[in-house]
Amino acid sequence: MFQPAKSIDDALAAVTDGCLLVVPREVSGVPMAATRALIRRGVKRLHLVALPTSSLQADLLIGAGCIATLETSAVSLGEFGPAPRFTAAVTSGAIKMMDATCPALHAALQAAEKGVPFMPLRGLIGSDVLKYRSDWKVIDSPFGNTDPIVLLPAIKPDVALLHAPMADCFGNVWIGRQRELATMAHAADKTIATVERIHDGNLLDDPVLAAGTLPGFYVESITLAERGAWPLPLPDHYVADAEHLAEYAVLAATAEGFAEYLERYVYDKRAA
Amino acid sequence: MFQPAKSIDDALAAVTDGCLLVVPREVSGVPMAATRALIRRGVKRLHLVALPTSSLQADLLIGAGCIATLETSAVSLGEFGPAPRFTAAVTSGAIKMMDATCPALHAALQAAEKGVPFMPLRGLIGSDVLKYRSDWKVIDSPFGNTDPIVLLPAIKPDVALLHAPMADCFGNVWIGRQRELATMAHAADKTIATVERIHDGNLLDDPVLAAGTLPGFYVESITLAERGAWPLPLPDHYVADAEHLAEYAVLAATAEGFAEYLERYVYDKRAA
Amino acid sequence: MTNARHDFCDEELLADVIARLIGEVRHVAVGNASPIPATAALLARERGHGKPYVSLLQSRKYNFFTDGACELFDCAGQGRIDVFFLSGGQIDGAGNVNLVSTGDYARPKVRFPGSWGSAYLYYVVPKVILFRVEHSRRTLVPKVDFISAPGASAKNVYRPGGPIALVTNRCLFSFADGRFTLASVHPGHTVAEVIENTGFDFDQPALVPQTPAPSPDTLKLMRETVALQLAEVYPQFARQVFGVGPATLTP
Amino acid sequence: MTNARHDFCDEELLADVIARLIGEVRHVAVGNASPIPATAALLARERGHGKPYVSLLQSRKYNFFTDGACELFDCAGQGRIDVFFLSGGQIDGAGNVNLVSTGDYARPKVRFPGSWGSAYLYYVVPKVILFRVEHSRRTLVPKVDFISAPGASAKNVYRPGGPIALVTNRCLFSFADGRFTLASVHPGHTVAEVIENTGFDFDQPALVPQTPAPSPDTLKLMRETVALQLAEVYPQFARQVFGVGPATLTP
Repeated sequence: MFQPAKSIDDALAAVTDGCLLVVPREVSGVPMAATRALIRRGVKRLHLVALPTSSLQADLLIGAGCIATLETSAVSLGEFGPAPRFTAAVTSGAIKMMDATCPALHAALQAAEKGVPFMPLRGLIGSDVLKYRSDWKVIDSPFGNTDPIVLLPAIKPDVALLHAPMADCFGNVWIGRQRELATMAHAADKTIATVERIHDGNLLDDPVLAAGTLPGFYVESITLAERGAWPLPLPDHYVADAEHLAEYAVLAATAEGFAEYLERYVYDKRAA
Repeated sequence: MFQPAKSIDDALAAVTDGCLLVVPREVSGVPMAATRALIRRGVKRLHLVALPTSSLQADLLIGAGCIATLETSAVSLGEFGPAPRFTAAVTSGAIKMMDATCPALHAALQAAEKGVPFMPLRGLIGSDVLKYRSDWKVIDSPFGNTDPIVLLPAIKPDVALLHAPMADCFGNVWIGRQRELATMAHAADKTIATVERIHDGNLLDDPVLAAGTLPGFYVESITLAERGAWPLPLPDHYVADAEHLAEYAVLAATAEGFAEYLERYVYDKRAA
Repeated sequence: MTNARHDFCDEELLADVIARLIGEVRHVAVGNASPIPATAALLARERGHGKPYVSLLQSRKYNFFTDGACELFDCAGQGRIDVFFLSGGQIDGAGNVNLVSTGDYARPKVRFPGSWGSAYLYYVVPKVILFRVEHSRRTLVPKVDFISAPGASAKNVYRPGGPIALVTNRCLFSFADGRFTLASVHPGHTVAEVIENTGFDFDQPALVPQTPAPSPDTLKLMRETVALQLAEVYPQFARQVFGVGPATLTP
Repeated sequence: MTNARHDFCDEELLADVIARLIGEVRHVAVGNASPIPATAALLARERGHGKPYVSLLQSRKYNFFTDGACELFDCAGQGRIDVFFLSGGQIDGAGNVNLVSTGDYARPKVRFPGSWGSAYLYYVVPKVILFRVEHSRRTLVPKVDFISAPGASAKNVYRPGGPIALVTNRCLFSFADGRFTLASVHPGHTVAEVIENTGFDFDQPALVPQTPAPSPDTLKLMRETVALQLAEVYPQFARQVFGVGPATLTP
């Protein structure tokens, strides 16, 4: 019933130039091997939604010129400092930035998951986050008495791209506590997953494993990618490669250094 | 940190007369032992929300005179036929019926879970379900062009009452795939759980078990109740007691027979 | 062969009719207590060599949902459920279904269980197949007393879904533009009998075809393969109709 | 002892100040890259014998969430988070925080990471403690260039939460009615220095008290118990400030 991808490049065919791509936050399983493959292929003009924030992944895609629009709540390398390519691209106006706040992105994906045109959210009123989002509306809640509330339009990604600990040969993907990965898959037209390993048997046959499983019904393709989140962490499996991230922060501080990083760690397939 | 309940009656103290109580559908773990305890205590005037439907539990509570208002999408004994006490109470006007449709109840609980005053839902327009729900509003979606959509006010239960396979001594409850039990707990002021067994250790320490766990943070009390869903099924643990349900369907067909059922299976503590 | 004895039972005929209505789709969902639609869905999947996905909501084995009770409705809202089945205590000529009550809603004559998910799924599932075995003026009425879900909606109402057909023990109606049309009469039944027992007006062609009997291959597939799958969810039905026990036993 | 050498470091003083601000609550959540607020929250929990619940969002061990990335925000929306911490590239006298950029938003001079959850949590968490170690006219400005989240809202705006205080390396400001008031100056610092280095106007009492030094018991608790818990999430910080390694090693 389910066809595993022959190669990561085949798997990523659905990520076309200009498509709306949603990816998860750093601790939820960031598909870095797939991200490097997209950069090697030279994908262009992506509208990237980082749910709700990003770190190295967004910075790499921006620096490599793959991003036209970035919709997220924050991009940072955390203890390794600001995200240099993100900062440079926003200050120079090289990308269109759609600043959000974390729960607004969750709500907008949940709207698509539920097949409704919008979701309401508290907060936001009086902030410049709202001021610069002409696509967000404020209504007077019909259940209140002059009670303004923000409505967020649904975000329906073309593709959800994620990395998870394991999948089975029926296309089921074990995501554990990272429930937003299910929301991404439900909201997106297609879902592409890379995984650390293939589980022997059907994940849905065991009630305990099933509780943390995204059904294959929602999954377009699965590709084996060991340490596929490297140099970022995969919780409960491996930690971040701090040394590498520190090196990235130094190199990416300049356009030249960033180009050198791409050569060494992205274009050189052996390191992919 | 967590105090397990001394008895099921202590555990149910939070279910006061007239409170808004939410309970799950038949396949999600219905707390029948707790329901019998409530009937023995003689709880009154409950506003019962059955998410999204009910079977024996609602019929028993209605027949025992515990319910003032019932908000649900359907009550039926399934292959054992109509729910006799529900049918009698609605046709005689003995309870206030708030007819809903399944996804509307899920959305209304999710509104409370998310701290928003309402949630939108497609469908419903032109139905008599909507016509008789003056608490539901129709607005013109600000993202459409004369696109009417229904808004459902949040349902914030005083108490969520559920039965699950296991809990640990930290108050964590393993709910598996029955995610609506988490929504109920998030939406409710207090959550009371009965469980088949106590898990040795902390459910949150194991990533696989944690994926199906409702954190103790949301849980007011836990009581051990082996076969606590009897005579209803607990998926992956035991099936429905078909013989008993058939007997119920016969007895509950008349007020006298129902009284006899209560005597035999509810008031007689040995059978509780 | 209308008056001849058949080598198939009504359930087999109806399942075959419904399987044809399902057609080429990705995902068919079947609600609780619907053994004949479940038979049809599993038959369609056998013919499609594993496609469409079939979700039997009552089953663990034939049900992939892991996100709780709302996933079915979210899935439908995403446009990921192509076919669903609804019945009704009353169904009228406009395709309105009543799952709530007869008489005055405040003081009903007869109370049914309730609307279930109909007031949502009827709007968003592209192919909703109405299924009501009892074909009588009691069930097929001029106008339902309570609209759990309407057969059609105003143009500006979001409605990608709705009814495409009504299957009864006597015939098959197709549904389009807010009206039923008699599509075929089942073997052993007549147009006159259908008119006699239908409470609402419907269109009909000059010559009403007879519902084709299930082919030998179809009967073989149902009795030898589908019956065993069905036995997990509907053991009684599988035993009564196909004379088989749970899938672990071979007939 | 303002000019005397202290037997505690700044981090210990600030954690003690914040722990007092937390007070008697049920649940304190601490965001990423906030070792001093995390120290304060764990200190408060030790003093409360296991209460309040402390959620360190960066930690697996001190984080009970199992419902994905949105659970933190849902939890806050339910009114189940009592204390949260926010910082800002800029903070102004009205309590507005700026986590986005300076200069023109379309072509910023300096770009910060972004607003994170501030545009929601600042509204719904009852006690938001602003924490910015660098106390200068660069960080504490008359008016922020971009309002990630406002310090106050109109009466009809749903706002159960907001700022209660601002803690810096020089002093503690309380916040009420849309303005900061100088509550105490840390040992080794002066009111004149605070005025000199603050870009916004604030109120102050006739006599500004000195921030009390951490008690010996508090220092003992931080150094011997809290430090070991902290080491799981902030190993570098725990080593630098308390000279301890991960919890598996005993000092």
